[in-house]
Amino acid sequence: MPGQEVSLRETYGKTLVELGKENSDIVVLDADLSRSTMTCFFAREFPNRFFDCGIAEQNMVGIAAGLAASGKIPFASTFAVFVLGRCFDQIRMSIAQPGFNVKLVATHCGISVGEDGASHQSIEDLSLVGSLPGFTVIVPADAIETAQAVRVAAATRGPFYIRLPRPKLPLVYNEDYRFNLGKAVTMRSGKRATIMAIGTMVTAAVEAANNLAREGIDCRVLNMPTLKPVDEVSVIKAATETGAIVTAEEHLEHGGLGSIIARVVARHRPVPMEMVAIKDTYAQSGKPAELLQRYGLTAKDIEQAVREVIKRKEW
Amino acid sequence: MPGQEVSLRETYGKTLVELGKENSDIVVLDADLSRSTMTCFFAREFPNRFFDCGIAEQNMVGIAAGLAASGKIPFASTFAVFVLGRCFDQIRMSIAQPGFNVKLVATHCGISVGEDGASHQSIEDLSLVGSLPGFTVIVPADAIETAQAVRVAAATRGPFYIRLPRPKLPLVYNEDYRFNLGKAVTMRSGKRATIMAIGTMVTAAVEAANNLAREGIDCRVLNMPTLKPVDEVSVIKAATETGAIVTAEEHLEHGGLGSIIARVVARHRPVPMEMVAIKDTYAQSGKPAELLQRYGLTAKDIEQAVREVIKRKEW
Amino acid sequence: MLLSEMGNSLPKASADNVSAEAFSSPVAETRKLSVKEMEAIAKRLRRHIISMTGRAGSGHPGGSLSAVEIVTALYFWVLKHKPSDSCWSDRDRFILSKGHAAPLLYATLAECGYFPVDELTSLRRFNTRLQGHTDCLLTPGVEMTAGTLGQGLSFAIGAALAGRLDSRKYRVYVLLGDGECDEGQVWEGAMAAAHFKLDNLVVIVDNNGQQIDGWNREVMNLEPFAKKWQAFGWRVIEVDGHDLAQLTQAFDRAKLVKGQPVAIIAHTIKGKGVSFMENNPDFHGKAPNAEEVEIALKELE
Amino acid sequence: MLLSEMGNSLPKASADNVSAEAFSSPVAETRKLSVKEMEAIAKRLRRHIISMTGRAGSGHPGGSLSAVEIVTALYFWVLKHKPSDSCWSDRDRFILSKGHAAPLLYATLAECGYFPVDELTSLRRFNTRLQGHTDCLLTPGVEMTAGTLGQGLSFAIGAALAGRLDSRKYRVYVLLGDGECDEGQVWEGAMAAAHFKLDNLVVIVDNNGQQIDGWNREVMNLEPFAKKWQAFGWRVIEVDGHDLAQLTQAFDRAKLVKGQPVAIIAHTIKGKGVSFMENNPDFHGKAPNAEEVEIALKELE
Ligand SMILES: Cc1ncc(C[n+]2csc(CCOP(=O)(O)OP(=O)(O)O)c2C)c(N)n1
Ligand SMILES: Cc1ncc(C[n+]2csc(CCOP(=O)(O)OP(=O)(O)O)c2C)c(N)n1
Ligand SMILES: [Mg+2]
Ligand SMILES: [Mg+2]
Repeated sequence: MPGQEVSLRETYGKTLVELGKENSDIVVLDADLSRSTMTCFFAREFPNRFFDCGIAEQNMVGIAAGLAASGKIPFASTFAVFVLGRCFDQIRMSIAQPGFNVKLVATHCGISVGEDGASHQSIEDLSLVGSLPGFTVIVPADAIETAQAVRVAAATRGPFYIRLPRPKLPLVYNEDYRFNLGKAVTMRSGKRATIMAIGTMVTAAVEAANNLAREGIDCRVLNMPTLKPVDEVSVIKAATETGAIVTAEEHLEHGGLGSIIARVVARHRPVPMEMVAIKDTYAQSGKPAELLQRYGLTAKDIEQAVREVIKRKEW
Repeated sequence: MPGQEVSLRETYGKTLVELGKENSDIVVLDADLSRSTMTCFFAREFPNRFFDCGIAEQNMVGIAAGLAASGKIPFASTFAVFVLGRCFDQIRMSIAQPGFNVKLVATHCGISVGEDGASHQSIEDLSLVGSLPGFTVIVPADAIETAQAVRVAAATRGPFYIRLPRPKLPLVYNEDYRFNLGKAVTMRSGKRATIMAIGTMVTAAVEAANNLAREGIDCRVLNMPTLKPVDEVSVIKAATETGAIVTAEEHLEHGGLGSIIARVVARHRPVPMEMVAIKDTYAQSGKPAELLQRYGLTAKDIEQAVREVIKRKEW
Repeated sequence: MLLSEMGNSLPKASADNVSAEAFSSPVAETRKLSVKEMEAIAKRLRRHIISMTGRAGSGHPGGSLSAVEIVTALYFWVLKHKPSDSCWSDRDRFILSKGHAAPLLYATLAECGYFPVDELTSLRRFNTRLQGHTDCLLTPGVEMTAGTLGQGLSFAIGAALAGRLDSRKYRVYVLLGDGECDEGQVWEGAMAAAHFKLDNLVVIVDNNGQQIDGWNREVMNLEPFAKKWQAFGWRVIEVDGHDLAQLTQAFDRAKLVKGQPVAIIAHTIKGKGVSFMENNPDFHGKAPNAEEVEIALKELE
Repeated sequence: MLLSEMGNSLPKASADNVSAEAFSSPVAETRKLSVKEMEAIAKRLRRHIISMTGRAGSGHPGGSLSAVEIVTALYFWVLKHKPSDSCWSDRDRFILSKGHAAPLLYATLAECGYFPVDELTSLRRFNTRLQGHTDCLLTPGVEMTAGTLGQGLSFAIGAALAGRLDSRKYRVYVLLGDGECDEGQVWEGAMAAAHFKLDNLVVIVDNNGQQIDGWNREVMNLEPFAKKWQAFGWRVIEVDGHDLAQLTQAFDRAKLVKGQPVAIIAHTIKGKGVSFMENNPDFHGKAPNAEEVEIALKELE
């Protein structure tokens, strides 16, 4: 039921178990964080097909590549901050360049990790994974989308990156939602501007649009679960039809959703944009809500960005 | 003398020796590539202040951080592909977050590395280093700019990344050129569009503008040696005054110059853009010229992009 | 008075704060306490760890408790340092590579007088100087920003090389987790430190036998662990990591080793000192709840 | 006929190409040649390496020449493989972790019949299937895309685990450079392979004593090298890496080891077989010029 808070990583863990039953080629790897990434469910069910690599993420990534090269479908998980950042070269050489069928599922993304602080807050992983030709990148907005994205990744050849948060998120979809790889999802229609959001920011985007509607500003809201390849058609359509775009993401401005959309519109349909994202800084310890507020990632910030961008549209 | 071909890495190596004489706090690190990065000159002159870390780039980066924490000014070098990609997490934690005074100077950037092939072609380093808050990023266009950039890096507190190519490049500046941190350099004035280029692409940009001028299309050409922090004032001015922008870089479209400029214009002055960059793919072995042509990084490609962007400007 | 006993009001520095005794003069360097005195401090540090993480509602008690004696011996026997001048150039460096043991380091630094003991209550709070993992820009006395494992030894090599270059007499101590030694970067550092013959560098491994997913030997076997360090060119000393006399002796012996670095493998118990935390992987990264805090503090009286 | 003798015209496959003899049947698996036959092949491989890199004008002759006998023993004695079906599921895997020795691997694969020997002339050319560093998508018989060092062992562990899961009998062989063993990822892999008890995995280290900046012992000392592998849980066999009889024996012995992986430390000479390349770090990553090619080929007659 929309609104209900459900853990995306728990959903990931459970979906892995289902997949494991359906397909004996599914194998799972972790790097000493299986009770946090929730791969522990799979480990319990299929101990022979689960490989804990210890605190050696680079080795884990290489092992996953070797398993894929021999026909397995490896899912490898750890915190987001230890996947791309710790293993970029290994992923580049052992997975991206040969195009191996490895699924990297990273949990604990963004600053909503909270009290662990800056070391554990992955605010750059989308920029890094976007620099890997051939990777498909998915940022689910809720547990229902997560389950389906994980299934699509398992069923689609090639390297995938799926980004999940630590906290539970409210459902934004019903059970009958169908995730469509490569397609934006219209969460709300509107004409004055488009808000494009991913992951943890989708709920805030919808909330912002509802608030703005009360002010008489009707915004389109797009969830962009497939960050790469991005749905250029929907982006160009939004630029053309609404003339202004606000992006919202729990990531640095550099290299994330905002950067990708800016590139698309600059090449196809230049319109004013605002980016709700982490400015060029590291964050700190605190409660997720405190941090989201301090670093400008709330519905209020999106609303303010929409008001700004609309001003520039008229100018 | 402009046009003369000079090695940027040799210039780097020689400048290090000069700096070493002027300041005994300068120390240099390498990872078994000192004869290619040209840190070997420094090693010969100051063996006590040179640390070859063997083929262990992550350890090198951490050692550099520890040296900086005790007051040294470390320059650490290896091929571009082994700096950011191999050590992103180490650079993030040990250098960027604490803001240590480490200078990473990477050689053999881009596809002009040539015959070694995709494994050795760093086409994503700018995207990665751009994801490190606090880093200053410089991409010199010739040997003269290199020497000065290296000196500025040594004299300016904080983490720097300097990106150098393997091949010699023609000088674009005279000896009296003064590199100005954070400032774009106007290589040519013009009104119909602006070409912004970095590094190896600056000469091609100037050549393209000269060719276009013969067709009656007068373009502004900006060299953008400081990629971060980018010179927003010059970018906005160019967007406002010329109404169209073409970027040119030896890097993936994602996360490099084009992405950064697209973000600036989307937020401040939306204009049509074209990006001359490597599309979402890895390259291959070949002569640098063959590869630059195959992957669309020649003066001709810039000219074509300008013609395209001007059409969209009128549309 | 202990944090947990303070309720919500911020108390003044406690009277039995060691800093005053141990570092009364701003130019004091090493104060060698007796084993008995150190045992008292160790108990106080344990109480801090429980109170801080309990109050924060998150954090890493297990790997903080296992290293209490190691860090006590360092700060109250081994290190030359000046709490009043945390940037003193000739200070011995202590680098906490396993950055999740931040509560232990913060408690120790506070007890030394680097900052008020009261401040420990701010652990992991928004805008605190005491981040969830160590941050050298924010906390006086913290040498290295850490939290992603495997990086401390490399950093320490840099500090040791700088000391040698400048002919300074300081020594560099790094605390690693045993699970952390799964990371290849640790072995890159191990090889390099021996190659550079860094006899001003000491690694201490908090060999508590556990990482997050369970026992090392089940998750990723490290044995024969001492042989690994020896084969990488290190002098190895093994001790009971909860025995302060053995620890101080080991540190003294380490000073006599010339031409190679020393690894002290300290056999410890994760969660040491609190019955229900000992060898319990659940308390690696989970804070005790109010009731557990109470029981634990009672055990640590 | 050798590449260098071909001028610019592309010749047909040479008559003395081994592939025909050694793998006449498409279902042939292992053809165990005699030491004498293998010595002849080794010489031919050396000539290919010189000609290919000479013609390409770049590449890595030194570390290709040092591993010639190792790779010869593998492809002409040890490996079960089918040149006509490079994706055969039960093939033994050979993983070249030191990807810069691509010329050696290409020459070997061509001699086995994976692709025409003529194609060796295309090394490092634009649009070639023979990239400067190995690319498993382009070259038949190449298992792994490599070039940035330190990654092959991890990949090999994955292949070995997959084999065990599927109860396949294939074995996995990885060739590492000695300098490459500076990389921490190698030791992550070493620890994991022993932990997983992978007795279907064999590492061969081309222990030629050199990396790019000079001798290992000066740049980054690896010794005591065998002890390192032993301490990481491996059975170690040391051999003269240019002695085919010792090599084949070592591989046979490796097959008998149960419950742990085997590391064969092959003592070799970088640039082996060409007087002016032997132990000369200049020829690590520099191709011989026309004159040097001529002299070298004469030495290798
Ligand atoms: C590079 C990296 N990978 C994973 C983690 C997550 N993590 C934090 S603590 C820990 C276990 C550490 O075990 P050990 O080093 O033995 O520490 P201790 O037992 O002393 O707490 C892990 C996996 C991390 N912080 N850094
Ligand atoms: C990660 C990485 N760092 C650096 C290099 C550059 N490099 C290529 S070969 C080489 C030396 C390798 O030495 P070794 O492993 O001993 O190889 P061999 O002597 O057999 O050629 C280096 C440093 C690389 N390819 N990958
Ligand atoms: Mg432990
Ligand atoms: Mg070697």
